[in-house]
Amino acid sequence: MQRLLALALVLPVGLALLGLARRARLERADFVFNNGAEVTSLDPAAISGQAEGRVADALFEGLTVKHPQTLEALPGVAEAWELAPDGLTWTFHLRAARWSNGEPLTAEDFLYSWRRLLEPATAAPYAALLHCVRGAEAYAAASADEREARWAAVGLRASDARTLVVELARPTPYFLALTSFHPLFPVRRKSLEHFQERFPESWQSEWMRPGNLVSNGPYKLIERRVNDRLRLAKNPEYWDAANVALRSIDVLAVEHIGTGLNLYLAGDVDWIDRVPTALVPELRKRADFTPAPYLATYFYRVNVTQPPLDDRRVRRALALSIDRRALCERILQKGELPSWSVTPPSLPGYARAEMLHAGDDETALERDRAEARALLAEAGYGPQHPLPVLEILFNTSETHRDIAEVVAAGWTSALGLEVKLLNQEWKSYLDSQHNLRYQLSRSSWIGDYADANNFLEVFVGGGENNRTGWRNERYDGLVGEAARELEPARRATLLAQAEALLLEELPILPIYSYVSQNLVNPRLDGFFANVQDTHPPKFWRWKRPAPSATEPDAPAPERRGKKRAR
Amino acid sequence: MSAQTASAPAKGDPRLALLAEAKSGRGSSLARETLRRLRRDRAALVCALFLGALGLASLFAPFVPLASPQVMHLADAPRPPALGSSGDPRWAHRVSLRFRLLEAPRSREFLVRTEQTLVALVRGLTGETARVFRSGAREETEALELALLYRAALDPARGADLEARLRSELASQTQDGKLHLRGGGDAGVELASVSAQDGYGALSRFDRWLVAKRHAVFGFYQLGPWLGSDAKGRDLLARLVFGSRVSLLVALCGGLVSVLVGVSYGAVAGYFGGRTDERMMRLIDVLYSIPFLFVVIFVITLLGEYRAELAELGIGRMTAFFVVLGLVTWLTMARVVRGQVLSLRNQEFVLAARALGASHTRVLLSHILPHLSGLVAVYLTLTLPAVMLYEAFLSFLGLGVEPPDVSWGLLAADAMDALNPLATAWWLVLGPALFLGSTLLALNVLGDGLRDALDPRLGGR
Amino acid sequence: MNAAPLLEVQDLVKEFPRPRRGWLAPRVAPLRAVDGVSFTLARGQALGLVGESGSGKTTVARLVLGLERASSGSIRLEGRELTTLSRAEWRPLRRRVQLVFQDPAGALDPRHTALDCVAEGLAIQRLGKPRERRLRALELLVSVGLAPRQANLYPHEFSGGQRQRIGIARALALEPELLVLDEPVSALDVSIRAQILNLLHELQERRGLAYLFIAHDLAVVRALCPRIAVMQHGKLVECASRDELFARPQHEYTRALLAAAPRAR
Amino acid sequence: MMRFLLRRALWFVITVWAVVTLSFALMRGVRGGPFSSERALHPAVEQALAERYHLDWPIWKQYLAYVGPLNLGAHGARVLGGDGSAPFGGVLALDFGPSFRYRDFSVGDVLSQALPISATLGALALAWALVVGLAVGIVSAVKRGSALDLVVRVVATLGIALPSFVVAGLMILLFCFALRWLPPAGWGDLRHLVLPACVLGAPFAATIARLTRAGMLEVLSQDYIRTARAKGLSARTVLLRHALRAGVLPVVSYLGPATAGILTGSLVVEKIFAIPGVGTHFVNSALNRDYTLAMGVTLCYTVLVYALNTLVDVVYTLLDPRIELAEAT
Repeated sequence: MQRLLALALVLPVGLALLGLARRARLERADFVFNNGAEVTSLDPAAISGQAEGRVADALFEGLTVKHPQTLEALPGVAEAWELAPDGLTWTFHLRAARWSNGEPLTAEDFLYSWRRLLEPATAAPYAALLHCVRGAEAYAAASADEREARWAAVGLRASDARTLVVELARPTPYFLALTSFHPLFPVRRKSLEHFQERFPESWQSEWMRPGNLVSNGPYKLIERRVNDRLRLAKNPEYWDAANVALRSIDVLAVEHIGTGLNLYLAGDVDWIDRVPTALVPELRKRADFTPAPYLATYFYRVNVTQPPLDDRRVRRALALSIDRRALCERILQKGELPSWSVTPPSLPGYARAEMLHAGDDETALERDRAEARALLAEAGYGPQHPLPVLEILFNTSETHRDIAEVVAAGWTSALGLEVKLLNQEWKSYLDSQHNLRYQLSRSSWIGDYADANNFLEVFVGGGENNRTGWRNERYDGLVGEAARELEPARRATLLAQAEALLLEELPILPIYSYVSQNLVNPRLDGFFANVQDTHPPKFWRWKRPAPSATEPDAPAPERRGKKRAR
Repeated sequence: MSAQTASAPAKGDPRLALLAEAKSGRGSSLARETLRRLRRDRAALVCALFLGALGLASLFAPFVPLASPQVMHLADAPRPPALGSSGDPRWAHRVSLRFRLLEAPRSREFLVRTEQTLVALVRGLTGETARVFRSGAREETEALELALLYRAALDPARGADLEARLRSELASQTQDGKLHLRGGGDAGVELASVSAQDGYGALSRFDRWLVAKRHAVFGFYQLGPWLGSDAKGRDLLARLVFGSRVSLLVALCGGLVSVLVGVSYGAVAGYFGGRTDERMMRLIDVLYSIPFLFVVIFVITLLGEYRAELAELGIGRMTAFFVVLGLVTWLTMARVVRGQVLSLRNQEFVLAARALGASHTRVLLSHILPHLSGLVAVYLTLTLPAVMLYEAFLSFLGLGVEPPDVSWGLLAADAMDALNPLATAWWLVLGPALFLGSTLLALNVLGDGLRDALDPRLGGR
Repeated sequence: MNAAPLLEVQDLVKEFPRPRRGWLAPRVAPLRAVDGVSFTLARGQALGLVGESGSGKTTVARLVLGLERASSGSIRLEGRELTTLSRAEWRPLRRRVQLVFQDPAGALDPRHTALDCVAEGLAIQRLGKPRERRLRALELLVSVGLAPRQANLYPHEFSGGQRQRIGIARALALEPELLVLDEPVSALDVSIRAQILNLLHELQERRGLAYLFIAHDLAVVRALCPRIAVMQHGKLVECASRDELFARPQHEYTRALLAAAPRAR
Repeated sequence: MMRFLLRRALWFVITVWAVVTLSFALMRGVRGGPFSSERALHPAVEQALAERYHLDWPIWKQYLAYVGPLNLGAHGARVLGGDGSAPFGGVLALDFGPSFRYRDFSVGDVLSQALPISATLGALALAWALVVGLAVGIVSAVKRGSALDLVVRVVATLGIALPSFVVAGLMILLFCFALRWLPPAGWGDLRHLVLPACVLGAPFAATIARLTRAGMLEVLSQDYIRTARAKGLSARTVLLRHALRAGVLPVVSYLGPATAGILTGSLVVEKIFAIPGVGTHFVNSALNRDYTLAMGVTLCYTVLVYALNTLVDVVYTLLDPRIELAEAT
């Protein structure tokens, strides 16, 4: 009996220790950051999220690299480039770069990778980015048999191993920025084909395993534990290896925001990219928390296909009655800016349009709400004929819920509406939005590159991301015209006109512009707040130790045991 | 005499005396014995009383003079507890009529008369007696606020024309910009604004009635933030009391399902035994092996989809919740009951009933089920906490109740966020922990007491 | 009157499957609790069935009452075969055959009053209106020697002997022709034992009941039963009149029982 | 016993089949696909993905391919378009397919990484719960009615009453930030497991303590214990040799549900402590509509719960010979 009990107790403990022994222990990396979620893939063509992008930026490198602060294009694999006067032909001069296995990287690699991106079988979410290249869209749309023949017509060519020529179909001011974006990173043809042959079923995952993955970025993949971490180590074959300071980086996949914060505060993590909203006032007192404007907008989508929201006046009344200032100052608190536009502020070379409103002073809201009441009355809604109950759909999240509560409370008190909240978990929410099974739905859009077009083309009639049922030919015309326009200033004007129209029609109710919420070890150098909230790992380095600090240049691997003054 | 001939006793039948005599003796049933023993268990008694009080508080929550559980005061949030404080006298569920005094009141009496006149004016329009708040010291009173209990019919945002009626009424009693005061004199008064704040949102008719009663009894008195307020400045005590409605309801419904389904299933399986039993128990094993979270996500998703159709049937997310949680909890109940029935069914009194020709239904209903009551009661005191914790667990995952509803689980999940090394709002942890902890503790102690009371062997020791 | 005897039991066999011991043990032959028992019982007669515990007496009682299903053999009540009857077919017959249990504490539902216990049979058989049933039950309780004011007490408030009286009253409520008494006195104190036996005797005289009286003790049945059957290991080893049996026991086991009896008393 | 196990095995197959089918139906029944995201995919891309994961097949074919009585992949049954080289695929061949969300991994990869971690955590938590629960329960039963008993009961009840995430938060504050003894989260060495295991085991320790106490009280009042005492056996011997054996029976039967509870409870604990176990996948896969991973995780859960319940039944019989397995089922 006792023996049995003892066994019952000893067995699990023994198992536990065995289990642990199986895991090779990892020393703490030079730099650890929390990526917020397990990356869905390492394949630069297959990914679309911000978390995935960070890892891809470390593992791969495109023709150019973004400046960590200004985001301007710095030489990457290309050491120089020029744009022909027609504004359509780019020529990139590649340096003698190498893959992480030492093999040379050539223009052919880019041709292969970009063609792969266009190939429907790759199922690349960002394939459409390359449609600005001449013939690319037609190539992607062609059937499998015709595609080979059409390739010749695509404006991509390697005039020699070190020169890549790209002919665009239309002027694309942001094309150079795209070359530092992960969909356009090169992947190694030989690797893919090798694993495709060896593992016809599972090659998609085989070629990316640690040890198998050949990449060209400043870091290479050492270890990958699902939902735990990615271990990256400096790539000695990288052309600029001399300037890569960190020897190793750990990318954690901690989802719970509070846990991430705990890890940061305990010194186990050096950078977290989001913080609990409730703690923002406290965090703002700290030097290591520096929220900065970020290329993203928070808004409510309106399903314009159903009454009463098919009435522009009702939508405007709703848009006017949102207490944006209270939301930003009291709920969000990170310095988010009330927004009356769909584009974020600070887009270079673009003067954004705003929806008409009374102003930004203290009393403006009351005037706006008075107008809103008048609008509703004009639309035929009033005490005798109240608006039907409205429903705000949002995906399960504390912040979205808070925002929805404030918005709903505002509509109730200002307009006398009855508002219900409906939260759905992420996938159902997307499904509802996609199939227009909602009335009002919380949404946001994050810019992939700093250009107004990226925000405005979303609402073109019938677009996959429109999801409001709204269609306006004049708007579509303006956006289309802007896309064809060569003159940057004129293009910006056209886009601003389109935005103004959108804000008159209001298929979306703009609410605020995001700020980034990085909490970063102040000793980290080469990390800057910027509008895209993108932080190329190549530039990260530890600051020289302050005279009083006892710790070495890079944090010692086992710091946790020591008590740390923080 | 044979049984068939047992005739109805006629008047004067001597057998009637027998009946009368039988009535004089009254046995003490097991249930009564149990109650008696339970009454001796002081701890269990206290717990039962506590649970009763909690149930009452949650049932009559709108009657309790609490702050609004929904209205946010973002400016000074979160606030630490202020035990014993009293809150803002102008509580959040009101319609405010602000009158500006055009000149400083000449005397106290004059001010009172002005107030009385205005109150009468408002009473004439609404039939209700408003409560008056002065802004500024008596001599410098600039404005008077007349507060009424919130009613949708008075809410200008909901289309009430109170303001217009008030203005015209005021105008009719005004001459040269001066309002005639009752009891003589006149004063310069002008209506500044009419505003309304609905502190409760959607309430049932019963709850509306309770709010009115609260107003009648407590007036505008309300408790201060005894347990502090949360990150959005909502009163924690109010949220806990209103949250108890959801939590207790979830627990009760989960418990009810587990009793109804679990007991009948377990009793049938145990009573018939053999192959029936084997199959029914294996089915339970199968169900046990289905992770309930899966089902919950599925049900909640489905609910989101067919919400319009289901809402017509009166099925909301809460109902689904109850069902799902009940479905999870009946399994254990069924197992336990079945075990008990297995041993009961071989008792001689069951055989005796069968020998008398009792049907299965009769045996089950009258000889088996009554014997399960104790066990079921004990298990219920274990099931209810489990259901409440499930609810908390789902709230943590964001699958719980939807705002503006609150539940203890939701508050506990909020508390988790408050537990951080930067700025610990300890009271946000303390509140839910106190309520959840004491309720579950009470349930457990009551369960222990019940078990001891049901088992006389343990009673003496 | 019917020519067939009231109860006729022939080659009655009851087997219980036995679980195998150990993981790979061979199949075990089922346990034969009752092995080819035959006897008859006439109207108004009393038959004693005696044997040590485990000899299968109680199983015989349950078989006769239809509470267990016989493996083979037949049981006839006035010529009507009982072993093949369904539960529903049995119900009306319950009024003719009743059972008194060994353990008066376990045989009464602790959640029913004495009155409820006795009235239950009437309710099941749908005899009379509720009020009449109560009255009838009350009369029965009085007739077995309980005070009317005790009728609403619960079993745990009675003594062992009183409980057995309730058990008997319950069995009598349906006015059975045959009463199976499964060791009705063995759980009782010696003094009470005599009272109950007297009661049984008196009832038989008054109502002309037939008894199948099961006991492990020859002395108990001697007073009540003119005929006695002896069981051992599921088999009926001897069946004879009381005088015959006591004077000239045929079977060795009977002799052993006889030898043990005086010493036990 | 053999028959018992065989019968259990049969039911096991039925259970697994039922759970696979049910979860398959549930997963496909809910709206939202695995590839939907904030940024809608181009229809061609969606089409390509659907083809890669065979989501363009009719449901029955997907089901058959998943369960695998007919291997419908490239090597599948010829009738259904395969080359007929392998009869089985899918679950029958222990192949759960590729994960939809973690595109670089198969479900097998994910599970083989996550299961040992969850198992370690769960085993530690259970061991901890057993040691503490039994000890506390015995002491509390022996000293029934004492102040110690009262304290133990209150603490045990609070252990059950507080949601584990609140307990976790408190412990992190205390041990990680106030005392700085342990890391607040993460996974790598034993120190990372201390807090999660404690938090996960706490409610079970409390329940075990309660059960042990009740069971011991029951046993201690019985005749044979009094007899044993009367025989002059030392209190300790009586307690450990006689009373404990019968007294822990309720605990043993609780171990089945407890294991299921620990598996479920680990969802929250793993989330808070950032432990890369199965629990995280449990929630995420369902929320992400990662069909294959969700079903793989569910299946894991089913197998574990079922196996442990059977084990508990066997242990129960070993401890209490009065119970025949046939009846204990």
